[in-house]
Amino acid sequence: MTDLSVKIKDVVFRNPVLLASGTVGYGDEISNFCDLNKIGGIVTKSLSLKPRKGNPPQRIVETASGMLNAIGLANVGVEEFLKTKLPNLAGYDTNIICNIAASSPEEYIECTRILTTESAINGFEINVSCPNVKDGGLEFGNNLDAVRRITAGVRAVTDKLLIVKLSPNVARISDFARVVSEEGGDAVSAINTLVGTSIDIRTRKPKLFNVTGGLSGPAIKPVALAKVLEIKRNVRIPIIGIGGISKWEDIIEFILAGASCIQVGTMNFISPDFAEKVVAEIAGYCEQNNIPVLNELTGAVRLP
Amino acid sequence: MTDLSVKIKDVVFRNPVLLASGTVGYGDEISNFCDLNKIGGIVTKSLSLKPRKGNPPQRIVETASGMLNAIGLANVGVEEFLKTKLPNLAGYDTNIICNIAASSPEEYIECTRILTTESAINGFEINVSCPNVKDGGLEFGNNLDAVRRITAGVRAVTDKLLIVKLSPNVARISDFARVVSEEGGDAVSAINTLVGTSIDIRTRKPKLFNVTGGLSGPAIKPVALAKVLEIKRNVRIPIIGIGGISKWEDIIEFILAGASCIQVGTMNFISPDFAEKVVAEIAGYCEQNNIPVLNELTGAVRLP
Amino acid sequence: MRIEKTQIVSVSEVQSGIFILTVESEYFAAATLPGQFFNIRVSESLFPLLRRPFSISDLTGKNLSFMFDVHGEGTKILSQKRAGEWLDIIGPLGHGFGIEGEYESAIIVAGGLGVAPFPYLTKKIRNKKKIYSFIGARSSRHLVTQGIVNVYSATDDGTTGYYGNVVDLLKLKISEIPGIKKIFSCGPTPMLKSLTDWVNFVGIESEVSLECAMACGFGICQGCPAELHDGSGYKLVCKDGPVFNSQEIIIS
Amino acid sequence: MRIEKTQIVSVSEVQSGIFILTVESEYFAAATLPGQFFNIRVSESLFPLLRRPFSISDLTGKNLSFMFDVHGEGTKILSQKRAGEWLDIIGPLGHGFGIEGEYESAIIVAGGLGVAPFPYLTKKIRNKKKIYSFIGARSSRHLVTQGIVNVYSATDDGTTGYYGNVVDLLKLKISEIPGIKKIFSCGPTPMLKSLTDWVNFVGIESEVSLECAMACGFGICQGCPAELHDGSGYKLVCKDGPVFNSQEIIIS
Ligand SMILES: Cc1cc2nc3c(=O)[nH]c(=O)nc-3n(C[C@H](O)[C@H](O)[C@H](O)COP(=O)(O)OP(=O)(O)OC[C@H]3O[C@@H](n4cnc5c(N)ncnc54)[C@H](O)[C@@H]3O)c2cc1C
Ligand SMILES: Cc1cc2nc3c(=O)[nH]c(=O)nc-3n(C[C@H](O)[C@H](O)[C@H](O)COP(=O)(O)OP(=O)(O)OC[C@H]3O[C@@H](n4cnc5c(N)ncnc54)[C@H](O)[C@@H]3O)c2cc1C
Ligand SMILES: Cc1cc2nc3c(=O)[nH]c(=O)nc-3n(C[C@H](O)[C@H](O)[C@H](O)COP(=O)(O)O)c2cc1C
Ligand SMILES: Cc1cc2nc3c(=O)[nH]c(=O)nc-3n(C[C@H](O)[C@H](O)[C@H](O)COP(=O)(O)O)c2cc1C
Ligand code: FES
Ligand code: FES
Repeated sequence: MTDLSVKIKDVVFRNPVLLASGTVGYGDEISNFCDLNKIGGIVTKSLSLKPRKGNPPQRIVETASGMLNAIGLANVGVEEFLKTKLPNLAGYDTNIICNIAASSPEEYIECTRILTTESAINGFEINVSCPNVKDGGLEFGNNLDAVRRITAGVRAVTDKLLIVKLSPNVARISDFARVVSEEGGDAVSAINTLVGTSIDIRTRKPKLFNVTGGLSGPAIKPVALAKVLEIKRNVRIPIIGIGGISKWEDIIEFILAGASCIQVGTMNFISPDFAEKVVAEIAGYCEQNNIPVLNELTGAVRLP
Repeated sequence: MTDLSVKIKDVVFRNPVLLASGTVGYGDEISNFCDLNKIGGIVTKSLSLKPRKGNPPQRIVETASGMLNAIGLANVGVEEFLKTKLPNLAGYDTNIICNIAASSPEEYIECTRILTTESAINGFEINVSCPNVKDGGLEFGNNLDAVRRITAGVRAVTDKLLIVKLSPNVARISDFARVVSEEGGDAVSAINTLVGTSIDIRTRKPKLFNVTGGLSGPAIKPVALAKVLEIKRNVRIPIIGIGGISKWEDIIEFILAGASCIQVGTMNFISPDFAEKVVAEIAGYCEQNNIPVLNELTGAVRLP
Repeated sequence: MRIEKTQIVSVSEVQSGIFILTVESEYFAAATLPGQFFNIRVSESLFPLLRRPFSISDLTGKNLSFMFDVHGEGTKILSQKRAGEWLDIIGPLGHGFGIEGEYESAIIVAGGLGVAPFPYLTKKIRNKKKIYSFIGARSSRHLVTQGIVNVYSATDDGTTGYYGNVVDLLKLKISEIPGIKKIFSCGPTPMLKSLTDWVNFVGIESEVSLECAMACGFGICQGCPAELHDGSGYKLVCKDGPVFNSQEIIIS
Repeated sequence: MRIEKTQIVSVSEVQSGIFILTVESEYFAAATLPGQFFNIRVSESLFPLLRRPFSISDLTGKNLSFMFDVHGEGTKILSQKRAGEWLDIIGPLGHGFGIEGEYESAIIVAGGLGVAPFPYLTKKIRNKKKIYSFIGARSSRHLVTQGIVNVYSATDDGTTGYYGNVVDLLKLKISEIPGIKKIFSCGPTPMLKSLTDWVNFVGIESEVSLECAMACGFGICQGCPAELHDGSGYKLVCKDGPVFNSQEIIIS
């Protein structure tokens, strides 16, 4: 039997398949379809200190092999999360990564400070890259100094696994990964969504209330894979690969390109049992190909 | 009858539909399917001073609603272009835009200097954004100073229409459009391809010899549209919209977002008569919607 | 709530451009209430990418029916399915209509394909309540009344029934409807808006079934907000709806 | 060279996993030579995005046939087409086999589905030349000989014919083939490579039909390079090929 486990810092993931932030809420609904005990972990919807209502409709648009979303970080806030969401999540034998999105470095730090005392939480994913909110979000995501300050600030208040989720909407993502590594971040997630838009030619209005949104789904997979490869070739830091994964082969591609773990996002909407099923498929692939330890494939792409 | 024409600087395009660089060679083969006399113009495959062989195979990979290419700017060079390609192209009643890709600012200038004396050539599109060659290409495309120098240098040697084709692989494309505008460029083209990759999990090698390639096709349309909108909202310069256009509605979307003209790329491979047909469809749309002058729609998106 | 591969029993064009697709599923048939919906994967490939939501239209034995017209790529593919093929569907989703209660007259108000959920609703309540069905459409050709009882029809072009919109027709007839009333409605947003503006004003209990773009259909994407009247934010059409009390949400 | 919507005459699984799809087109039938190919849009939607290239396999009257196996999404969709449906195809593309010339014995060497172009080639030359067909496959089940004459077969597992690869079989038999020879080959790259290495060494005139990823199929994308022996760069498989003289290009 292949060893599918992955260790990043002191967190052991049963297998490299995690559920991506914003695509599974806090686990309540997805657990009807996907056994959370069978996957590597779940990343919560981005949490902010106070609850956020999110953007008015329309929040999503389908595109060719992809979708745009401009949810606007609708979330219950840290307090409510601790009260009603975490207890339920804590019942699963899986890793819980809290994704945090904030409007200021102070807010990131404050959220982490509060959440890090909870033993059920295994780590943090700092979202500096959400394209759908005015304050914070993308403004941090393409500012090296901001990413540096946020990483350092959050690192100072938690010893838990610290992942920074990077924006693909930059010229060189590896520069950002380097900063995270320099400031003591334990891993980077790549990628968040690409900025995109869509216009209703009948009304002549953008389809999304927020005008632009984040593009996800199979359409972005080649871009995400190139970003993971760029980071792998330039910076020594574990990478969590995200973007357009829709079949087990995609996961192997990400791992070969340099990912230690991967996250499933948009595909949860289409096949909410995908993550659970794909774990079995990867195990099958490894057995057929005599791969005793899956994580030995990380970065094993053969470059010319 | 709707007026479909667009004027940029002193060049009048019969309609806003152009054929994109690298997707129609020098017009020889595509003219079997698409009547070049019926479209706004044709942009040549990127020309360099000397011929280039291009990259070894594999050069293309299909992806979800898109494709990656790493052709490596295979082209006949300026001299051969003038000798064997331009005479044929000049026989069509359409605008001929020479796309130029070079390894140094000097080479861009030299190519333009030679070509600008040809009366059959109506303008230039300076490709500072090709992701598939080591020297030049993307290195210029995400360097504001390089784009500034190249634009100024080329401007100094030609009075013809000067378009700079921008890379989407940057944090703020509008900064680049601003530089082009400041240095006297007449328009910008947006976008070139997004950097992407794909790995063969069987061989564990990148599918493309060049490792990474440029992503084009319907998959990238939302991104391209957002880039056009970003430029429109920030800089006053005519925009030529490119990226994933596969139906007439897409063209109207680009025009609403701010494009004066558009270019058809990947779709030429799938339906080489698309550009000709889509002109008729746009005319039909304008008539049905009582739009007397199509270019009045440019930038007419209704933002909140 | 489950994912199931169900087998298609039949697909038929019941009238010009309007299709009924029927699948067989013991579990779904037992679990589904009027007003709930299913999120259907129209293709085995990932094109189109997202599932398409459809209300349960009718239910007989183990057979569930969906009614739709060809709108875009997704519904086109659905309309070309054949009996015997398999359809991957998730459901039943959301909360259905509140059919219990003290009301005596159930008033159905539907515009266009908004009629879809009402054959099953009708089946469920026709023995307990008096039903008045106000059905509007562009023209007589577009008017769907299959499975609907006691129909008052309205068409935009007057080709059949009342010449005008269905809400105006309801206003004309409301005084003839006896007893405690409850309205169940579904249809285009402008219709729902004019209906609920009036209904909230005159104070008849009323439920609307909303449609909006959806990615997941069961509460994980936050893509389907319905704005609350009280200013407190949004509920989710897929999870908290698609049926809402018309006092609760803002239709715009 | 044209785009045409052709009507499908038939699609049949001629042997396990191998399909022949036949379309009708007067123009294409008149214009197509053995070894040329067509670029087929397998779906009306843009999924999959690119056309799929297929050699002309056979041609009878106005009917053109393509032979393929189910490889991925594109060929799967093709295999599910039905007679009467329309297929958007571009062709005829590229240069075919050089069938004219002084040679007396035509030697066909095909591996797997590489046999596809040879029924039509056979038809064109069988009255003028003596034909020797060396056909290889994984096993007898995979061996396709429809439309092929004078077959020498080889299988990897020895279930029929020579136990081994088809190039080795050819080497064994070459001395029995009389007169001026010309080889026409198509198949997997390793087979073509071992064949041309040997053929270039022994000096038999030989043409290979290449396959590679293609976007356009007619010379506008530069996506299909074949490296030239003389170091001068690349030719295009779609436009300058798919058939090349084996001396001209490097197979690797
Ligand atoms: C809860 C619910 C119940 C529904 N029940 C029915 C029904 O019983 N019968 C019926 O005919 N239609 C129903 N609809 C609408 C139906 O989902 C859309 O017509 C369908 O998704 C259109 O898909 P398409 O690919 O054909 O159209 P396209 O326009 O190509 O779809 C493009 C995208 O827009 C979305 N979309 C387009 N129109 C709508 C819409 N009105 N509502 C939601 N999403 C939309 C699609 O899901 C898709 O993501 C319902 C919608 C919802 C939300
Ligand atoms: C000139 C030429 C003639 C051909 N003639 C035949 C024929 O007569 N019979 C036959 O069975 N096959 C033939 N092929 C191969 C055929 O085109 C591929 O098998 C087919 O494109 C696979 O498509 P798919 O979607 O099923 O597979 P997928 O693997 O899903 O295709 C994915 C992508 O890879 C490309 N691709 C995959 N394999 C090949 C390949 N071997 N060659 C070129 N592109 C490939 C596809 O075009 C597509 O872009 C020919 C190829 C060429 C270039
Ligand atoms: C509807 C939606 C909501 C999202 N919300 C968040 C979020 O709150 N925080 C975050 O870090 N990423 C968010 N993402 C981004 C995903 O986590 C993921 O990075 C992205 O979708 C790319 O992966 P995919 O192509 O597999 O979906 C969201 C994505 C979608 C589609
Ligand atoms: C095969 C291929 C080759 C290309 N070559 C060039 C080129 O030489 N110069 C250039 O400026 N752009 C080149 N492009 C980019 C296109 O001109 C266009 O910007 C891009 O493909 C996006 O448009 P599309 O999605 O409509 O294809 C090429 C694109 C493709 C697909
Ligand atoms: S559609 Fe995803 S939450 Fe409602
Ligand atoms: S496939 Fe486009 S040039 Fe050959």
